Amino acid sequence: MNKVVNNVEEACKGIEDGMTIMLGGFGLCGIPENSISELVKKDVKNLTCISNNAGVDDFGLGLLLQKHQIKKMISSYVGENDEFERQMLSGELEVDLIPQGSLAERCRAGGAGIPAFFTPAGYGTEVAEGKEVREFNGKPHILESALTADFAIVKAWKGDTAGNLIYKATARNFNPMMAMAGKITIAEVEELVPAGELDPNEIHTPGIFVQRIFQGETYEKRIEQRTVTN
Amino acid sequence: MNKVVNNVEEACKGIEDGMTIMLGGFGLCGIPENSISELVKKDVKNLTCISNNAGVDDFGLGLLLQKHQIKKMISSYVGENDEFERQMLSGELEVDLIPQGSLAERCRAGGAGIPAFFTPAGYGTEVAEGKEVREFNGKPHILESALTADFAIVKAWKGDTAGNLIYKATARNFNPMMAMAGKITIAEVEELVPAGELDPNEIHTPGIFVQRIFQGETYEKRIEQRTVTN
Amino acid sequence: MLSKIQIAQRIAQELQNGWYVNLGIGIPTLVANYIPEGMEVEFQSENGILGMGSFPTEENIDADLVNAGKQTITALPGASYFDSATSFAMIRGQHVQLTVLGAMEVSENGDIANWKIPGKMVKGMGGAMDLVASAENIIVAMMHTNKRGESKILTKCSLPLTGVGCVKKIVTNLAVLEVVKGGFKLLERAPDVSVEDIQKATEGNLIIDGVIPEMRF
Amino acid sequence: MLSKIQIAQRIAQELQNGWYVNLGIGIPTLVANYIPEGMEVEFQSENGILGMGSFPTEENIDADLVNAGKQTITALPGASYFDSATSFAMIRGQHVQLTVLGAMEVSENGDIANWKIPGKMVKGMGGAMDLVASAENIIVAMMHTNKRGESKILTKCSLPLTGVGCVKKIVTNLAVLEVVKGGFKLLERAPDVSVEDIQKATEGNLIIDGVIPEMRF
Repeated sequence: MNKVVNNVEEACKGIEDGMTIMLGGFGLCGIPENSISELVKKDVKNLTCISNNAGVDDFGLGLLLQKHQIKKMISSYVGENDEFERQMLSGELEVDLIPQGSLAERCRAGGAGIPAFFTPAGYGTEVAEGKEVREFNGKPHILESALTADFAIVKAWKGDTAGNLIYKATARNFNPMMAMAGKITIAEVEELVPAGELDPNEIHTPGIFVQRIFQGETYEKRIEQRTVTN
Repeated sequence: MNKVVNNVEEACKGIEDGMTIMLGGFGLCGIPENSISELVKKDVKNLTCISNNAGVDDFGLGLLLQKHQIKKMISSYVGENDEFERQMLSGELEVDLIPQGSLAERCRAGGAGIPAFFTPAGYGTEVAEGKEVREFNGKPHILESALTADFAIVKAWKGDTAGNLIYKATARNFNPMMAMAGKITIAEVEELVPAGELDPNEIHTPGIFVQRIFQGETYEKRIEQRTVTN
Repeated sequence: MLSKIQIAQRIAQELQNGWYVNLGIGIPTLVANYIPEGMEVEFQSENGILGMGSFPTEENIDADLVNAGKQTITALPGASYFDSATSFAMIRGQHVQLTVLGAMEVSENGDIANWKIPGKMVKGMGGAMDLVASAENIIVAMMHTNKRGESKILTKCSLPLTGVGCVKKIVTNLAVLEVVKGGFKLLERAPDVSVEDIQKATEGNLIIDGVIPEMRF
Repeated sequence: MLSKIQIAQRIAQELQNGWYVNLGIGIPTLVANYIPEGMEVEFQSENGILGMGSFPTEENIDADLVNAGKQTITALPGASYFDSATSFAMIRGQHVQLTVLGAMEVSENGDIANWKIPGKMVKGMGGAMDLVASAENIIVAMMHTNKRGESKILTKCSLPLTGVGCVKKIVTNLAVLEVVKGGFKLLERAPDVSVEDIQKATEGNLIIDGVIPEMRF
């Protein structure tokens, strides 16, 4: 099953104004850098982006924010971005904040055909407003629904032509669940190998979840908090 | 974090009459052979066993059935076992049949703190009796609840002293979810190595889910359907 | 009348390039042997493998590598292994394009019964209920009638259901049927089987529209 | 009065052998530096690592290996990486024995507010709502009063809540408090801080039962 596309342009074909896009990554770690650049270049507008974070001013989703391409962000934490703050406070940008674990589970549910599930996270807070509350084992839970997207864009370390993916270290984060939840899932990888070269036992995202795969040209992998010991 | 116990006796300490036990495996593939033998030896009774299958007459959970140690089976498919059939038809054995995907997801939910979720599986069938039905996206779903157990017993290929597990091929099956859902999880492995020898990127079950680990003495790995090409 | 192998061959014609397919035990398993030339399809087995290959040679048998029928198998290049929750996430999440399975009965509205006969030993539904409730595209492979000659294509199922309103297409030893509003639309006849033969073997409402072509192989 | 480091040191005394621990950003992070001699605890970071080690050397920096604060880190022997759904399965499923986090306000019934100030830029709750709603054992590390000298230990939180009825213990620069029925039970005083000092800095109901010992380090 060959999922390889020639380049990032081909990978992002069909992404249009007004669509909902999921993007993997935690902070700037494990984000699909090449595809984000392509979205900037394509200049698609009015996007709803589902991503745990919103990048920084000049990298990651911040690049799309700069060009006002995002109508709505669905995230858990967005605190590293001045332009984001400006657009949010001015009302240009809609923001839907979701607890991180609920965000992860809602994406997984979307990919797994689970339309809704109960979680204790957010009970008694504004996150629970308008949501069904039910007690299980004496503890109140709220009903959360699945998230899906027109396109999911994920970034992996290694991938094969059949779309199988292996992530590296904590760059895995949201990528596997988002890969499951896209109607069309685009995977960009640091290293693309022929089917059969990856150990089937070590694959994190089976190829069935991936529709298009390509090797990214370059990866800057910018570090947000460079902390070292001496 | 050292989870190593000296042997199977120590691993199974505390398993008592009337408890609920989850056991990994699909058919005879990936079952905790050593721990099952120990349960036979311990002669604990009135067990509720959650396992996708019930073994065959003289192997796997069939060994516990022979000795009438199981009060109730929670499974998806139990068709390879004459003693099972006899006990079930005579009313000695309670049987709760659950669709395989719901069984897997209910175990995962139990381990993940999700008390209940909606699934389409079983709607309109006797599985749905007494369960809440709700429509999502025009399709009816039923509410299924989480499963947990006093002990979960899983079998892995490799494990380290910190309880991290790697399964082999399709012997993975139910083991990872059950490892999550046990109040105490016992892992038996073919090869036990020091912490640090397994690549953190290749671990299927993080050690946090495992309380006790040991290397099994021998593995028969009986094959149910030996099919070959010439 | 078709043999079991021919039923599998006819179903194989329904495959499309790039599809992931789950094959049930029995006739459905045979479909894997008749993938049209040049077509790429990948088989999922719900116990936890994508990219299932043929049976192993005697030397390559691995007890840790089996399919949903507990048969020893091999893995093709590009295969992956995963746990049961992920496997059914693929199924429930409609990532598998086609499910082929057997049935005891199918009804006019697409209900299927294939797991339980009251009074007989119940083996369990295994993954069948998840598969039928989830798949967008379900083909049933079965004999048109049971051993007593009674139709298995019914107005209403008499056996406990596995799923409701889910079957889209049926390939039997006599015919190819599509489940449509109001009944079973007859699409094709088996070689040397007449529309009347099919009508006689069908208890449910058979919709015959125009000339019914014979199946081609 | 305790320094931030001393607050972390005092919290480190609460650790138990074999615990998995999630440390929030700020003071909680410092707890990792004061694990009692001979004790084994393992740190979980909710972005997807168990067995988090110290910061890397300049040569060992890996952009793909960060903690929940987006800081570059290392992994200890026995570490594992996993996805965000599995990470919060650990948290929600109560596999993590202790969560330590900061707070803007805590109320008598254990409510916590630590994510949003109306009128100010909202950064988001990140994983805090999952952590507080799930953990069996939550310790809040914070200053007893805010910059304007107002108590953060309240009858009722004034800020939007992060979670309800979840905080069990609080370690501030002045005291160790336990959340019990009816209020905050004073367990320990910081060195050279009197019960009266603590009473003055506490808006919520402070329960003083017998002689209150001074913290020991």
